[in-house]
Amino acid sequence: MSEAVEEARVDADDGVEAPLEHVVEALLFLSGDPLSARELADATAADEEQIAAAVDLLAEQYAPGRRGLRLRELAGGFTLATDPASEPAARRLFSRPRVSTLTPAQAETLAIVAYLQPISRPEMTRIRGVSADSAVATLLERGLIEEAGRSQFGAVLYRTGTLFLKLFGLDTLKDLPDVAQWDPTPQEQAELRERLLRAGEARAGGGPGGVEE
Amino acid sequence: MSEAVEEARVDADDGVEAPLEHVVEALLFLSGDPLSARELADATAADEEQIAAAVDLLAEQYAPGRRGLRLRELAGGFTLATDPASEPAARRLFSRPRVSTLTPAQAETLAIVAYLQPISRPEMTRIRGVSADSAVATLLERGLIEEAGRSQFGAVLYRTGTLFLKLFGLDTLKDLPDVAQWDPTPQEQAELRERLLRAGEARAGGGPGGVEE
Amino acid sequence: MSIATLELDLDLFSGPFDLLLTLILREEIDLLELPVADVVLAYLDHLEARGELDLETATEFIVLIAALLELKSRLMLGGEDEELLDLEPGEAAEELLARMLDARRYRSAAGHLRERLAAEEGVRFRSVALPAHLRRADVELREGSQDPAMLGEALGRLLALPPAISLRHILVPRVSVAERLAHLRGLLHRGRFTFEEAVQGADRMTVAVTVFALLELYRRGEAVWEQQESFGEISVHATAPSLAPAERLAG
Repeated sequence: MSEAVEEARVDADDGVEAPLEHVVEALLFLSGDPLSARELADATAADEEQIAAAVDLLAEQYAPGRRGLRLRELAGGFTLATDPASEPAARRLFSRPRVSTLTPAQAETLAIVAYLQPISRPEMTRIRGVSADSAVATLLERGLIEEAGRSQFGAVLYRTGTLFLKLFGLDTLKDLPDVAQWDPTPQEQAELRERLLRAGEARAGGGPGGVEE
Repeated sequence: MSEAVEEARVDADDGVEAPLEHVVEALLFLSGDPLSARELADATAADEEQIAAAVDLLAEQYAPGRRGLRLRELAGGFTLATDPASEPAARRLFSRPRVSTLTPAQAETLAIVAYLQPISRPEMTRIRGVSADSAVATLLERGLIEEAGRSQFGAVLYRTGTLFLKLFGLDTLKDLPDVAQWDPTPQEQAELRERLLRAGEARAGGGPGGVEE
Repeated sequence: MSIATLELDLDLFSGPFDLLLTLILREEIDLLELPVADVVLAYLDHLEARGELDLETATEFIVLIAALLELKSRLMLGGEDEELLDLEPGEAAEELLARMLDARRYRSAAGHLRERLAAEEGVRFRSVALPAHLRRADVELREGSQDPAMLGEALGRLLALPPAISLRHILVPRVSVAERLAHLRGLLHRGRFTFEEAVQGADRMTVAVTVFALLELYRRGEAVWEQQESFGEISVHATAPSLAPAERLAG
């Protein structure tokens, strides 16, 4: 069967035959979550090579600007999504905004979960320096993070879910840039350390702050 | 404007312009219900004549056999639906019996209900140290737990149902295993509910800024 | 609102809170001269005016005030922090640097995430329920397929008490200034006492808070203290109620 990639067709039970890319398109339309090549292959009884060819064909048909929809590769699978150009009309029709934006506290908490998952709330708080409670509650409610069991000390752990990848346009967590890229250069770090050290010594050796007479 | 039907475009707020049929396609894709020409016209700020032209164009693109989806007119509106040829694949993908596994949060919540029933949601939350709301919703939906009246304070109480017993191969609730073998502090004498609440509160207190005195 | 924009009108300073912090860090305002309590009172006034408590800003405020208090207590205890600061300056610098890097990393990552989300603005996904005949047979659960032991285990985990959390890295006030004030006033009834006596057997935080309380007594003109030599004993005694603090200072 694999020699005939371009003609891969799916036999329906009732004898109707459809090109594989049509069937893949229909499945992507029906599914709420992105579908992986493996899932598509299982459902269509095709092999992954054939699925790849069908997806390529669809990607061409749904290339930006050609239709009102786009084929996206997100959260480890393929999915159909609207072209942003239709957003104003969608907002008028559904009167529900897509995702409201994140507050700085929510974004920071989400970043910590995304990079350090699974992670508990006390750990998030330690890194942020302020409570992560209300941010965690909101992120949970919006489905951006989810529970991921408990730590050995009994604290609930959290991780990001499929919705996070979908909404942020990521295929996998590996697509997130390395956090180290935001670190200051070694030279800047050395200067910073030097300054902190001087400040500490000044304070330690600075004598009484003029309180006693 | 109506003289230029073929060039009808929708201005997005941010200046992106898309051909009307793309926007209509996106709206039909998003909507679960058929959309009337009137609704489409309102959402896109086009007139019905322009909508009719856009729909004609889409009908052609989605003519039977050309894609995996079809444009259908029903209930006084338009809708996108899958081509019947993809039906067997869709059934394979979506109707296969899934090995239903409980998430850690669901297992935990189910255990609390099983051993302490009838029990209210606030109490489950106190024992878990975090909200049990979404786990309760899923367990209810799956028929593993059910409502069992209200507490004296008016909170809904929950208990396990017959499906629960069947799933776990139990004749009665008395067949639930004795917790003693998993008890980390077997020397404690207090009642199970009492001890669970105490541990839960200790965990919740260990949260952000959570400090034991 | 962010705590940064809290408007303050103090004797020493008038303007937004974040400017005050900046000036303190640049040492253009002497923290020793700033009554931190006045800042807290200004915030409480603000809360009262608003009529609601925003937990997020409240925590932010508490953290900032705690940091200010810690800084101030270190400044005040400058000469004798051998026993009060268990971190060497080098260690402290490393610790601070590590914390700054961590905070900076995830703040930057948060900025990146916000940009990503903005770039996806207007992308919508279809979330329409499957046609009835395709719905997953979710509850098609096989009888006896689940092990009841799983439930017992889950409950056993919930019975475990969490271990005590080490707080060595955080300074948490466990004693209030009010408590220490009452303590000092009690001692003042005797007319005179040494600081050593006042903090006998107390932990590091209590010592710091006691210094605050002492400072407060001094500000109110209830007590003065003297120290004969550097690192020497500090002796505290009550002032005559008629004397204003300024005169005491001059004397």
